Amino acid sequence: GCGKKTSASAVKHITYWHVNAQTQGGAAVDDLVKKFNDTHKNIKVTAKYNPDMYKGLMQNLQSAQASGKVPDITQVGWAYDNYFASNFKYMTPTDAAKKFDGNNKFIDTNFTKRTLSFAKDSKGKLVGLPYSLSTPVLFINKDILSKYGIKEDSLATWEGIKEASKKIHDQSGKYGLYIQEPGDTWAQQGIMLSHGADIQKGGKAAFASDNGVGAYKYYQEMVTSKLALHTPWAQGMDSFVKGDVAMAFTTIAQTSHIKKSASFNASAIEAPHFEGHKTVVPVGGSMLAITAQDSEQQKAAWEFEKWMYKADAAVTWSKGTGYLPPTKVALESSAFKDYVKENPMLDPAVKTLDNAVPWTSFPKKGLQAEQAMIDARDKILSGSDVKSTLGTAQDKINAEQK
Amino acid sequence: MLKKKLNLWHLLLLVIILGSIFPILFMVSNSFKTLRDSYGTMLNLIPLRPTFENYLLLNKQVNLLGLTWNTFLMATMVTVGKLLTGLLTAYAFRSYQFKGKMLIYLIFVSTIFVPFTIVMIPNYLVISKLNLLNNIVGVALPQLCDATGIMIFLKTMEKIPNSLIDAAKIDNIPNRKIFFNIVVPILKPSIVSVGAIFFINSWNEYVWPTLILKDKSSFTLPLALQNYISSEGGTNFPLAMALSTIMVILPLIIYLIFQKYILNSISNSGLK
Amino acid sequence: MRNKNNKFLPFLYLLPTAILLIVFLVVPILYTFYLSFFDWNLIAPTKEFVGMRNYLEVFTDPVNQKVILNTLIYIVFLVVLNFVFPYFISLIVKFFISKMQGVYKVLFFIPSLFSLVVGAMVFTWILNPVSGPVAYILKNFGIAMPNWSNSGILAITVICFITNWKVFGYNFILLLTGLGSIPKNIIDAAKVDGIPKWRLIWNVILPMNRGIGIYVLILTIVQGLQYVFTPINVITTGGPYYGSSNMIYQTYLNAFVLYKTGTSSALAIVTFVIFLILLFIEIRFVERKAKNYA
Amino acid sequence: MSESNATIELKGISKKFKKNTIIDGLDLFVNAGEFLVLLGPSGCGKSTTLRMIAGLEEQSSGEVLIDNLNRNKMKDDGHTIAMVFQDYALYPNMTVYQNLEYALKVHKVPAKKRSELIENVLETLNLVKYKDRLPSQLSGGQKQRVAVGRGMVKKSKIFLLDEPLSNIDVQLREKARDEIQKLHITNQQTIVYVTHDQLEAMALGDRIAVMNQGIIQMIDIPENIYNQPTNLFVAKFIGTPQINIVEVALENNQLVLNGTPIMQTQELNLESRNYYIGIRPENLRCSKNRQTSLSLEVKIENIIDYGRFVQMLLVMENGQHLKAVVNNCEFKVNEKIFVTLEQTTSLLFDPATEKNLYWGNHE
Amino acid sequence: MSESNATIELKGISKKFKKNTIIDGLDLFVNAGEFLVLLGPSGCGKSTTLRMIAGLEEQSSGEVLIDNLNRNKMKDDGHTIAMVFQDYALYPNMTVYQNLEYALKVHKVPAKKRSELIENVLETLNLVKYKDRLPSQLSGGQKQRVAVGRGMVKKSKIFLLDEPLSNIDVQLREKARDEIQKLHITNQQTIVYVTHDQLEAMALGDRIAVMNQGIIQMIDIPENIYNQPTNLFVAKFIGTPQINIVEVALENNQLVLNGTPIMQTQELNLESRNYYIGIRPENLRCSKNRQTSLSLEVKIENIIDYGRFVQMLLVMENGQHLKAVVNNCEFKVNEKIFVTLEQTTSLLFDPATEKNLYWGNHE
Ligand SMILES: Nc1ncnc2c1ncn2[C@@H]1O[C@H](COP(=O)(O)OP(=O)(O)OP(=O)(O)O)[C@@H](O)[C@H]1O
Ligand SMILES: Nc1ncnc2c1ncn2[C@@H]1O[C@H](COP(=O)(O)OP(=O)(O)OP(=O)(O)O)[C@@H](O)[C@H]1O
Ligand SMILES: O=P(O)(O)OC[C@H](O)CO
Ligand SMILES: [Mg+2]
Ligand SMILES: [Mg+2]
Repeated sequence: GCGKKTSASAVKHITYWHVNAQTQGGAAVDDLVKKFNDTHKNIKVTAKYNPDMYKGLMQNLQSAQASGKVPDITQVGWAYDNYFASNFKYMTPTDAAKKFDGNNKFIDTNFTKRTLSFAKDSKGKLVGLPYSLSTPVLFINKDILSKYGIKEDSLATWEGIKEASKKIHDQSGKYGLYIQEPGDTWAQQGIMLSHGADIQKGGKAAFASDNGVGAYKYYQEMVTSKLALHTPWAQGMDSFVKGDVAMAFTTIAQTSHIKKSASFNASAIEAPHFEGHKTVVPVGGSMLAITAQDSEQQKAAWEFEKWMYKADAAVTWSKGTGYLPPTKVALESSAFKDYVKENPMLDPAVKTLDNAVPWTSFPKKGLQAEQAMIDARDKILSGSDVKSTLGTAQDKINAEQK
Repeated sequence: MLKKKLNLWHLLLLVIILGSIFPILFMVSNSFKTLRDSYGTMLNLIPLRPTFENYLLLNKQVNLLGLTWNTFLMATMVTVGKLLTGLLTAYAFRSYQFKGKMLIYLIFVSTIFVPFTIVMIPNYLVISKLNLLNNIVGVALPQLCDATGIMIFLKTMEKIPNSLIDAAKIDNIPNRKIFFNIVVPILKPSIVSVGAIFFINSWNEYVWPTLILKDKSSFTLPLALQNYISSEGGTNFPLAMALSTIMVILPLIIYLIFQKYILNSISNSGLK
Repeated sequence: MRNKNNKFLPFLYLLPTAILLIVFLVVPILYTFYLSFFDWNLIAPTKEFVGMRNYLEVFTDPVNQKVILNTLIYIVFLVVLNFVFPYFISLIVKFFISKMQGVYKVLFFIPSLFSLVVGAMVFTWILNPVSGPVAYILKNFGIAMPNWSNSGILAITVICFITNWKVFGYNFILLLTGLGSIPKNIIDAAKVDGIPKWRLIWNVILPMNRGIGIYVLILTIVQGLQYVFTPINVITTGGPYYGSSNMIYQTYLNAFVLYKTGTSSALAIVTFVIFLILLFIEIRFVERKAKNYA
Repeated sequence: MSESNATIELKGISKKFKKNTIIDGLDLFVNAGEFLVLLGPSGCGKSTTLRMIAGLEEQSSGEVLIDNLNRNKMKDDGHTIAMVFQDYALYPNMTVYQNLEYALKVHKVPAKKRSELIENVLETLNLVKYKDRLPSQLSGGQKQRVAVGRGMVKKSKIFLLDEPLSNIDVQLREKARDEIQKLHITNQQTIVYVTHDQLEAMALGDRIAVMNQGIIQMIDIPENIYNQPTNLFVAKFIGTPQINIVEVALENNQLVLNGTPIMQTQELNLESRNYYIGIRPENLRCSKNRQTSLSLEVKIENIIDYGRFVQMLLVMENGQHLKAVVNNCEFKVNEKIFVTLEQTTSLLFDPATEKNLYWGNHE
Repeated sequence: MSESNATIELKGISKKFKKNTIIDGLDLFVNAGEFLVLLGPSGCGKSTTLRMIAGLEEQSSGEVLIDNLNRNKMKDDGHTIAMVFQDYALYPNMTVYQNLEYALKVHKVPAKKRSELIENVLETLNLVKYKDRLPSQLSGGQKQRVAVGRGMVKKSKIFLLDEPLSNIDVQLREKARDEIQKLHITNQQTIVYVTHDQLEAMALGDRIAVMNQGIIQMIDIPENIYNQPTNLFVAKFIGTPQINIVEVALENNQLVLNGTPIMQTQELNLESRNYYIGIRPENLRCSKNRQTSLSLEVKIENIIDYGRFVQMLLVMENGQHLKAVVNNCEFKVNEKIFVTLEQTTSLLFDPATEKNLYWGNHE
């Protein structure tokens, strides 16, 4: 752009990387970006969709960094929090607020302490601003449940779920439960946490405790006795939607898909816990991080970011994706409240948010650590001994944390 | 006795045809169902309530024309490139004697054996240095030559009698003209069939374009498919199937037009 | 008549190909080879030299060992499904039926027009062990479909079947055309001598068609291992516990999921070496004729 | 030796490919132990006929009988018929020895007997030193001998050969021909031998069947085929240079060519109309001077000395050409000479039916 | 018409393929306007020689001169030489007309002149009605004519033809031969014509060069080639059935075959040692009764009646065979007859050098 300096320098072009496919809020992103561009003549945002979720985005970011053409603002999945922080150049929201606003007001007024804690790295530094929030919930097929006389409130505990599953399985041959099995152990961590286990303690993996082992033993037994279905995520959800599985423990982000495809009476309830423990789940979703290098670009990115957190923008986003809005204002806005009323399945997630903790992300070789936990899950579900498997995984992770 | 045996073989072949065609019918039929129906009436090959909804929605959500155009352009570039380099290389091998010919030929052939994972990262870096990210040229560039093409063309050319080239040499026809006026027309059947295969493969390409094309406006059809396969948001199967159906239209047309060539000269042209 | 620049002309013709190959193939391979001696995550400013450690890991790490074993299983399955099976069918079509050959050819080829992404998607639906059409149909007969995604070997089988769906027609045509170039009179001669067909096929036809046979066989292995990448990625992501991963997918996993470029590069190089051994076989048997061009 | 020889009979055979009728109502009987040559121009249906006898091609209608048994109902153990294919059809992956051995092995001939039979044939055909070579390592002539050997070794009742010498040069061909003849004398198989080479046909056949367009034009011993062809086609097809054909009119008991009488026909009982006279080049009597009042004056347009004989191209006054063959030539190009046609060495054809009229002697 | 004809001269040409010497020190001079036939067995180097003249193959040593100019230094505009390839080498993607036109078009012959030339050739070769067909739609004979036509249309000084008729059957071949001869008479190009067919060679050549193993054995007019071959190879290669060769000893001014004198040699000036006698089958005089004291008694082993002539296989007392050709045969198989060899029709060869000794008359 050397030719026409006057107009070119007036308009800042920034790119925004996201993971939202058409089935998952892609349209909402397009909508928001268009609105922003229409109202901000001096900034032009281009949104780029990255397939294969946060992992795919991280791959692309990796290659982009290697080639020197990074985006200006990007979504970062929680699981990549530490990895992102230690490998990429970014501007913290705190720095941005200080540099462009001169104060921290924006951050303080919009986010609760708890919410902000999700976006901190292992050293306690705020890497980005929380953008989408999710929690696991228990989706239920009310038709099946009522057919076998199962009460919803009996499903508040994992023990209750087991009993219900047994009933269903014995009488119909169908599976009682499906727990999501993606390329992470987010949901499984939620089960362990709700059994009083810790995933990490003092920067070290600690999930191989008795509580952790107990939770996994429960899970393993459900699978081996055919009460729970063990299959990749997409197939598991298909089975739930088709009515072959009565309950699905998965992210709230599946809401709109379930609503559109299920021909039974579907509903959602809060994530269960084990008897004698309370529900604790890792939060899902992503934050927005500024990766722009040039100060002008950073400024434009910050401006766009702040606009995205405006209540109606956040609610639009929420409606499009099924995620919960990240800011206090939006969460309490009447627009969102009306929305939840129309979509009662969202309600349990909103409630669970109060019991959410940051998603464990190990500071060193975090990706390998996550992989070790996935490997452990897969091994246990194929029947290997819970205690030793978890122990090995824990040792492996800790060996790399030194 | 003899007749009975024949029927049994036909039965086996029929089973294979059913096996290969059923998934396609399944795909097409589901593209005319709503999401809910596709879950509810999966086994019905003929939709109970056929709907164009998916196609209309697709048309609204993505720029079908643009996607098709991108895919077409990319596949055309790749095809033309592979054909040209293949023909030129094969012609050089066919018509000239020079030192190290066998070695060069072997190096060329061995490229078939390079797993794509080995070159993925470095090639990505080269393309981005060339400022060709988000550009279908960047997708096409590293694929402009292909050892399979070289092999097939060489083997077809070996079947052209020497005397034909000699006859032209006696008449003092320049090399360039021998190539374009005599060799290329003779190779037409293999050019068409190999070209069609190149085009179809390139049209369906997935992994490499995923790395290079990030911008929706530069997407090819298979990449757009990713919009509808999401683990998080759930896969919208009917929409994906509608897009798949649209995706196969052009390859199918090409196949139907050049079917004779393709079926008779994939290997007729060589490979032996 | 004699062209002055004759000596350079062939190299001029070879130039475009050569440049493309050097830039996009030779240099990248060398670079990958270089990377295989380092520990690096693709973006860190420094690479740590580790000597042969990455190679050691390829052969000693139990996961990698499992993946190498899987790769062998894939090879066996691919050879059976994508080579032996189409070969058998092409023999049937060529020698055991007289009518409808054209129809079979046309129809068998159609799946090759589809993208494997589409194939993988459709098949995950169709083969959903609990809720897919096949499972429902089997259930009607009282058969419970095994939950194939829980078993490495079954997952590999299903993935191989998916590539078989796409590749069968193409390989079938290749092999059939190869058989077509066998002179008819040899078959007639055998007929007059009262030689049973399968015997003739085994003793004469297969040996005669060996060139294209080996070509397709090697293509089946080399391309097959890369073809299965897409269904693995879409359906199992290598699971359960690397049960369906192969060396190609593992290379990708190490590079782009775990960002272990060193291990990934070492795996890639080892894969390449295996392929080169196959190439050597191909040269011995198929390219033999090309030798007189040396 | 073959246990006994077999007869071959084709009864009203027709063969259609799609809509083209290639052969239409063909009848043929081959005696046990006979050497029959099928002779005809390219594409006339020789191979098709042979293939029907071998059972490789199904006739569209009619019957093929082998020893009075229907070919299709026969259980062939591979011993009844042997066939040599025009283009060898050797198994390329087997050595010469293995090629000869294969059928015997498949049919479980004991190893000892097998090797005896094969060694024998290899010797007869002078192939012993090539026995371990692959077909690709043999010259054309050697391949052909292997192909014949593969047929021989079976000692079948019937031996079919489809232009087995067509790819071989003249010198080798002569030798091969002699060998095949010797073979027939010792083995006495029933042989059907296809060729388009008339010299070969004349040299080998007990009888020759001349085919054209799927019809057997004449079947007889070689002398009769050459000297008494039943029709114009046979007359023209046999003999090089070709027979001379001139159109004449019968006027006043004389055959008249363009107004010039060339032959007396007093004793014959013929209608007065137009005829064709056929006379072979070697039967034209040439002389410097007029021999009889019926001699024709011609000019020599061209003389080719082939060494053993000399061929002259003669032109008549009306511009028509005649070819003459003489052993020694005392004439020069452009010289005018006289030719005489004699009734005993000439043939008379009906222009309409093209049939030989045998000067009215037999019908 | 060609502007003027050119001479061709090969001086000490050798040709090696890798380590095989195919041609070694070949000298050949072709006169302007001459029709030279290169005759020899398969693989003897005929095509290679022709290709070196055409400049398609580089000689390993020696010089090729066209009109006294070095072939390789010549600037060829594509007009000097035309060549017809053994396997037609027609451009399969071009019609007959386009095949003839292509070279002219590339060399920018004006459209009008082009079409004139082509129409002319098409007419000469009887190809007018096929002019829009592709080669694949032509029969073998038609293709061959197009190949010749493509050579003709260039009106080059030199016309090289490599076995242009080898793929055609006897009848057609005779016709094509006549046409080529007519062509030569009108155009008077310098023609080198390769064949392995001796009849063709005799019919066409002004002179014939007989080649074997890369060496020209003899170059002369056809009559001399047949009647006075310089050596055993030429004698054997020319003539069918092959010349009879018998080994004899000169004893007391008589040639003696196995103790039986067969010829007087009084007037000759020859050493007393062993010789080969060559006598062509048609020159053996056969009779029922002994003609002279030198007649040999033989038994008839086999008689083949070829119609125009009869060939007899004779066996001498010592088991050696002779072949005789007679026009009419009054003999029977197994009959004993007498043959007489005459010096005037016999050839004498030196067994060591295999050279013709011309009865000592010329050396
Ligand atoms: N499979 C076929 N389909 C159609 N036409 C055929 C087929 N086989 C042979 N013909 C035709 O039948 C006719 C006779 O063929 P055949 O092979 O018997 O001839 P031939 O006498 O053996 O000739 P040649 O001397 O050239 O071998 C030919 O015109 C040929 O084109
Ligand atoms: N490119 C080559 N490499 C090696 N040897 C060759 C080559 N071309 C020809 N020859 C050999 O040179 C010899 C002469 O070949 P040439 O083609 O001149 O024979 P020819 O007399 O034309 O035979 P024919 O009558 O069979 O056509 C043959 O033995 C042949 O094998
Ligand atoms: O709630 P989401 O969509 O951010 O996903 C949570 C976990 O990543 C699911 O794998
Ligand atoms: Mg035939
Ligand atoms: Mg030759």
